[in-house]
Amino acid sequence: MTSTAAGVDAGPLYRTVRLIRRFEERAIDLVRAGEIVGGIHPYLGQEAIAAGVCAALRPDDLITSTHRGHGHVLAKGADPARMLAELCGRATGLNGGRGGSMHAADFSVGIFGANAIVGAAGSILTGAVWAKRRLGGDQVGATFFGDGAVNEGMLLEGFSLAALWSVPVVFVCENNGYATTMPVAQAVAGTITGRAEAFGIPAVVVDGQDPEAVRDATREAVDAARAGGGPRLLECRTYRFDAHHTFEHDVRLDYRDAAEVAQGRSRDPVEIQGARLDPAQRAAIDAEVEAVLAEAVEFALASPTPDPADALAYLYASGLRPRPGSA
Amino acid sequence: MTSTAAGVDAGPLYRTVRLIRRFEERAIDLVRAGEIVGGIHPYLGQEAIAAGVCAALRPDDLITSTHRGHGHVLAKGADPARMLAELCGRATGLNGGRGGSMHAADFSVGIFGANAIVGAAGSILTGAVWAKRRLGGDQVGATFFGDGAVNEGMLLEGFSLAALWSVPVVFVCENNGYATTMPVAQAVAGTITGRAEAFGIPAVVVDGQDPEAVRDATREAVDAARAGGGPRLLECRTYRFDAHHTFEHDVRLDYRDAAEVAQGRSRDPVEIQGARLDPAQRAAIDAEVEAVLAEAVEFALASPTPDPADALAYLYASGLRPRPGSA
Amino acid sequence: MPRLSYLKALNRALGDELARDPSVVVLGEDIRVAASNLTAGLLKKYGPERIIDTPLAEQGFTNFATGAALAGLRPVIEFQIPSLLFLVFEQIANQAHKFSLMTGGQARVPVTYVVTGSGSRSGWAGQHSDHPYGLLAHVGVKTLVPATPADAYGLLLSAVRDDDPVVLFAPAGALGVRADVDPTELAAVPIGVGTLRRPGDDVTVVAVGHLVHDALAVAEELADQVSVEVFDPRTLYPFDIDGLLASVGRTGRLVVVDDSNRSCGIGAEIIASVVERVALAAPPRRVTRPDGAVLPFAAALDRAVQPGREQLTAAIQLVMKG
Amino acid sequence: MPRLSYLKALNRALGDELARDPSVVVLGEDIRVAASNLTAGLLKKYGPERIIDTPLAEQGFTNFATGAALAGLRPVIEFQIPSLLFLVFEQIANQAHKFSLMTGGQARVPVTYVVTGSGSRSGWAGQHSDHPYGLLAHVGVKTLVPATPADAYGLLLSAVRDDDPVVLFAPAGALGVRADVDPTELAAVPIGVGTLRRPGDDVTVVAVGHLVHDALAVAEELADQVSVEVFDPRTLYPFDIDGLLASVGRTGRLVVVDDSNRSCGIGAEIIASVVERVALAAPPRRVTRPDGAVLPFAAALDRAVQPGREQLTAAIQLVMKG
Ligand SMILES: Cc1ncc(C[n+]2csc(CCOP(=O)(O)OP(=O)(O)O)c2C)c(N)n1
Ligand SMILES: Cc1ncc(C[n+]2csc(CCOP(=O)(O)OP(=O)(O)O)c2C)c(N)n1
Ligand SMILES: [Mg+2]
Ligand SMILES: [Mg+2]
Repeated sequence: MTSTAAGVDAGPLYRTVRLIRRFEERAIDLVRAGEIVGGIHPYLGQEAIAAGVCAALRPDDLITSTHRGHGHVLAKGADPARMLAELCGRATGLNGGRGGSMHAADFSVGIFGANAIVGAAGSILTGAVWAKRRLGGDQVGATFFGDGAVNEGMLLEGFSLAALWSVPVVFVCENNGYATTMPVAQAVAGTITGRAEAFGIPAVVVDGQDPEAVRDATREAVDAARAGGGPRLLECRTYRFDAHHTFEHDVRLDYRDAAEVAQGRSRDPVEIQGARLDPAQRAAIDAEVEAVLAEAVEFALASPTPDPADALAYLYASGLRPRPGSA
Repeated sequence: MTSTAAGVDAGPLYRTVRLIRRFEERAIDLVRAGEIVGGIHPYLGQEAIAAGVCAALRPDDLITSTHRGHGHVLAKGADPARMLAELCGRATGLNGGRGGSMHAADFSVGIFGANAIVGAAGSILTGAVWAKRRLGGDQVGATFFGDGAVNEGMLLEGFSLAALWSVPVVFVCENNGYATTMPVAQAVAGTITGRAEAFGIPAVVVDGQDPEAVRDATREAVDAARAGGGPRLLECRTYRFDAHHTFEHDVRLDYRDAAEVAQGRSRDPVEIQGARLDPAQRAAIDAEVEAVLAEAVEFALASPTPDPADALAYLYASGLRPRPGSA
Repeated sequence: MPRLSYLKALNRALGDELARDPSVVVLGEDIRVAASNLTAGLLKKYGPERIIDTPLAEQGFTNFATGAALAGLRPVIEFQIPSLLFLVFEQIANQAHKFSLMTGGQARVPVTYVVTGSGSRSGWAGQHSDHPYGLLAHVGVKTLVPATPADAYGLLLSAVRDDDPVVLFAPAGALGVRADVDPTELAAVPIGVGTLRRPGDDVTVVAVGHLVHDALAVAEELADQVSVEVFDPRTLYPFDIDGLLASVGRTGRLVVVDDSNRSCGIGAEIIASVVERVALAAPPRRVTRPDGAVLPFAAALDRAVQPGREQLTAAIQLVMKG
Repeated sequence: MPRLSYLKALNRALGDELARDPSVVVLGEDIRVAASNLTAGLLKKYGPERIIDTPLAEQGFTNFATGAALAGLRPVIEFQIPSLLFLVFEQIANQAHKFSLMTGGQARVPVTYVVTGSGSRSGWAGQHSDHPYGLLAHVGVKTLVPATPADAYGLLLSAVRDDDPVVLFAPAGALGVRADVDPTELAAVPIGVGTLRRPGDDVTVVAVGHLVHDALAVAEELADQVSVEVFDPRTLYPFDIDGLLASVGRTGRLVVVDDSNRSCGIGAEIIASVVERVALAAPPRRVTRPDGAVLPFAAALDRAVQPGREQLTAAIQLVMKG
């Protein structure tokens, strides 16, 4: 465990993991209440990764996210209220209610979108970072994906392009042990780090439950990448505390036993980081987070839903108006 | 160089490389003569690989081939006359004139098709071998592909499935230095063997100009695979003596200099293997090959072209007759 | 008679084929635990050698299934989401579909692809809500979209037994449909044969998949104004044009309702195929998704982009006037 | 006036856009040596930073281009063969096309995809001879198929400048077309606007891509029997239905000739869009590839599967009788 002067920089990381934790819990409540349609893929248990990675990025650095993306979006600096409004399908949401949980994006803070297709975003982020540098910037990028994604050829093509063209991308694999119900040991031939190394990409295994360990590993990777060292991969070992998707709250799928889940939940990133704060500081942050989220929920639920007449607004950036489906 | 009792088993391998060499030279003549439409991707210079790999396979073992596939098809035992008829678009061709150079197949001798999509065949062959074993056989398979193909995600997915499910497949990479005009050093991040090793697949580099070296390496891989050891990869280092495709005979593309080509051509698999025979034996084989090819050319050119009325024969295995394009 | 759900019917068909033919194997993501319920109970009965969970490598395992089919098996693949067909389009359209012709009849590729829950699932948003059956029909891969439990059963049976690649779309909007079905009457439904769901005199409505039920509801609603015949093609490719012409020949009017994008969709195909052959009493109409549709997340927007009963009603009324 | 070939026109358009706009970059296989000639001379002029040879990783570099576009560049991708669009279908239809709507207008994806040599190239056989423009039109990606050098130039210009993904098909059968062109008159051709290639009174023939030239030839051949109007849509999506209706409104008869598969093809779309709006004097006709066509290798078979002048002539005669 990396040591920090307690209460000095432990606070911001704690705030982020706590914010994500409580955001997800509120979001699950809103799924149950029918305010979030379609359910969500909860990020519970993996908060240290989003928090640690984004703490090592600059505001103008870029990320892409996944179907399990709320943590990344919050950690990179999107407004929790507009994020929640997005999940509730409101016009005030980050995407105007057009994207929802799996497509939340905020280009103003470098969030180039969550992506619902496993393995797709790696090359997108690589191209985006490459372009930023072409245009004179010195941004780096981080792209999140799961242990399931490393089996997608298109992700490996992203490794290849980033390595070949020395694009400063940090590939962040969140190995939570399962792709939906598929255990990583039955799905991944070889190793995850080995897949990056095959392309000449340095790769390390990181404790994905410890926000500071993730942050420190990311810093190293980011510094190297920004200095021209090309891409890096971090395999963050973690555990998904809750369901693959909230539909599992209703339909029991039998793939992890109770002992394993209990073991997995025993290393809680919120507790790990919380223990680095003095109790008063922690309580103050907790209270502040509750206030932020209370306001976020209120904002989201009070916001208008978009007008169905505008259902195809933004379909074409050029303004082309599509022909309707009936006339 | 592996030693062989000269003239004992050097002969068959020599015959194969010589057959491929002369077949390709005749095929190029037929392209020039307008008898082969659409041109070909000559296999000249790479003959040792097809010959060596197929020498280590049983007749009922399976292969898939590539756009540069004539050598594989001949080495695996297809009839040169029917192969040439296929290239000439004749009804007597292996595929009844429906496939041509890039799709030649002969399922009766385990040739599950050349494939015109780079990187596609690896998973097809893996599935085919897996199925054969499910059905009680003990076949293994070899799938050929180039140095360009290792950048295709779908090929890497094939590595993954073969490794995961321990399918006895030999992945044969013919590294001829270029994907069309793209030099391997600019296209392949990391190494080719490393890409296999990333999935836990043992991989070796082989002298792809020496038929016996290829055969011996393949034997080892096949034996291990057949015994349940899962897939292997051979990276056969070779050099393409001629054009990427015969269109280059008309259009000069500037990507390899004369010195490099001369250097590459200096290690000729036909000469390397030929030197292992006594001159009389070699001359006898040469003469026999010429006779076979003379007959093949005659057969091909004398064969009828398929009837355009049957243009869509075989479109559906179930016999569904497609609606015509005009009526 | 027992009630049978659409999803259960698919599950039963798969189980029956696994029992009947040892060369049938099932591949897909999360099929051991039967996340979608398509494969419920099958792991226990047929074991992990035939109910095979794949890693997330759709292109790889689609080609793998093609190879297995070439070598003599009959793989069934489940895709969890419709856009995975985009991802494996090369593997289906350019490989599986083409092997038979390209090899001059040496090869057959009996693979069935099942999309359990195609179209919108409400709230799954832009990348999970497509209905790309028209793409398969265009390239000429057999394309089935059953509307009822009995057809779901019977068409999946036929798909598995067919010697060509077949895609079966199970629309999310149909998965919950239940019907009284005599189990002994469940049988294979031939590919390429449509069926009249409701007789009528004034206008033929062709409805695809779950929209068959909407079309029937609209027909009832309008019963005192107009006599609507509802034709369910069941198979989009090959399309039962003769069956449809028999209906349109009588009614002289045509409306197509289909939950896919308008341009080059199955609606266009149906209209073109009809007007090439018979003269209509009024211009035909399509009720579809808009051109190039991407489903927005917000519930009301998601619904607004899909064809519904109101638009169908309006189209029928228009055609009756025209 | 100097003669300009179609391929040279594309090359010039690309060069002009590279010169005009520093955010334009070109990605593709073998484009430095300009294997297809699309990029001839461009490496020397613009360097390897803007003329970028990719490894064989089409899905990767297509998404890479999407990312680069999101970040402010205007990538142009060359695909050497049409079936590569199958391979990257998810990346175009499900990613590039959907970003704008899904992000609520935060993002734009100005990427141009050029297929140099679509359709049959005679002898390239089953996996290299497709004409999948209908697939792009169905998902709603802007789809251009220029027929002449001036349009090749002008549409490529518009594609590169457009803020959405655009696919431009350059049919193999058109690459060699040459025309007298005043270089000073080369200009952007707007997306979505068709053009009358030949006026006529009796029947409107809509011809796509290289078939425009065949349609013109057939029209001349038939000139003393029937007055054929030839409409070149130039853009298949969005389709210039108003332009076409103006023509069909006059002639009252319609034939579509298009080198793609019949079911759910652009021919179906054109016929459906017309008959929804105007009554025809005779049943319309399509001349297309057959359903599900796979091009066989042998030259005569390859030709037999593509629509040709004979079939077009027959269709025109049929429509004139009908
Ligand atoms: C290409 C693709 N295949 C399948 C799916 C369906 N799916 C969504 S999430 C998921 C599991 C992903 O596992 P992993 O990458 O480990 O991420 P995790 O869910 O564990 O965070 C699957 C199969 C998809 N969205 N995209
Ligand atoms: C997926 C795919 N991309 C591109 C092409 C066009 N193409 C055909 S062969 C070739 C080069 C292949 O290089 P390599 O794999 O090294 O094989 P080689 O030609 O050297 O034998 C290319 C780019 C194709 N057929 N398929
Ligand atoms: Mg996971
Ligand atoms: Mg090569």
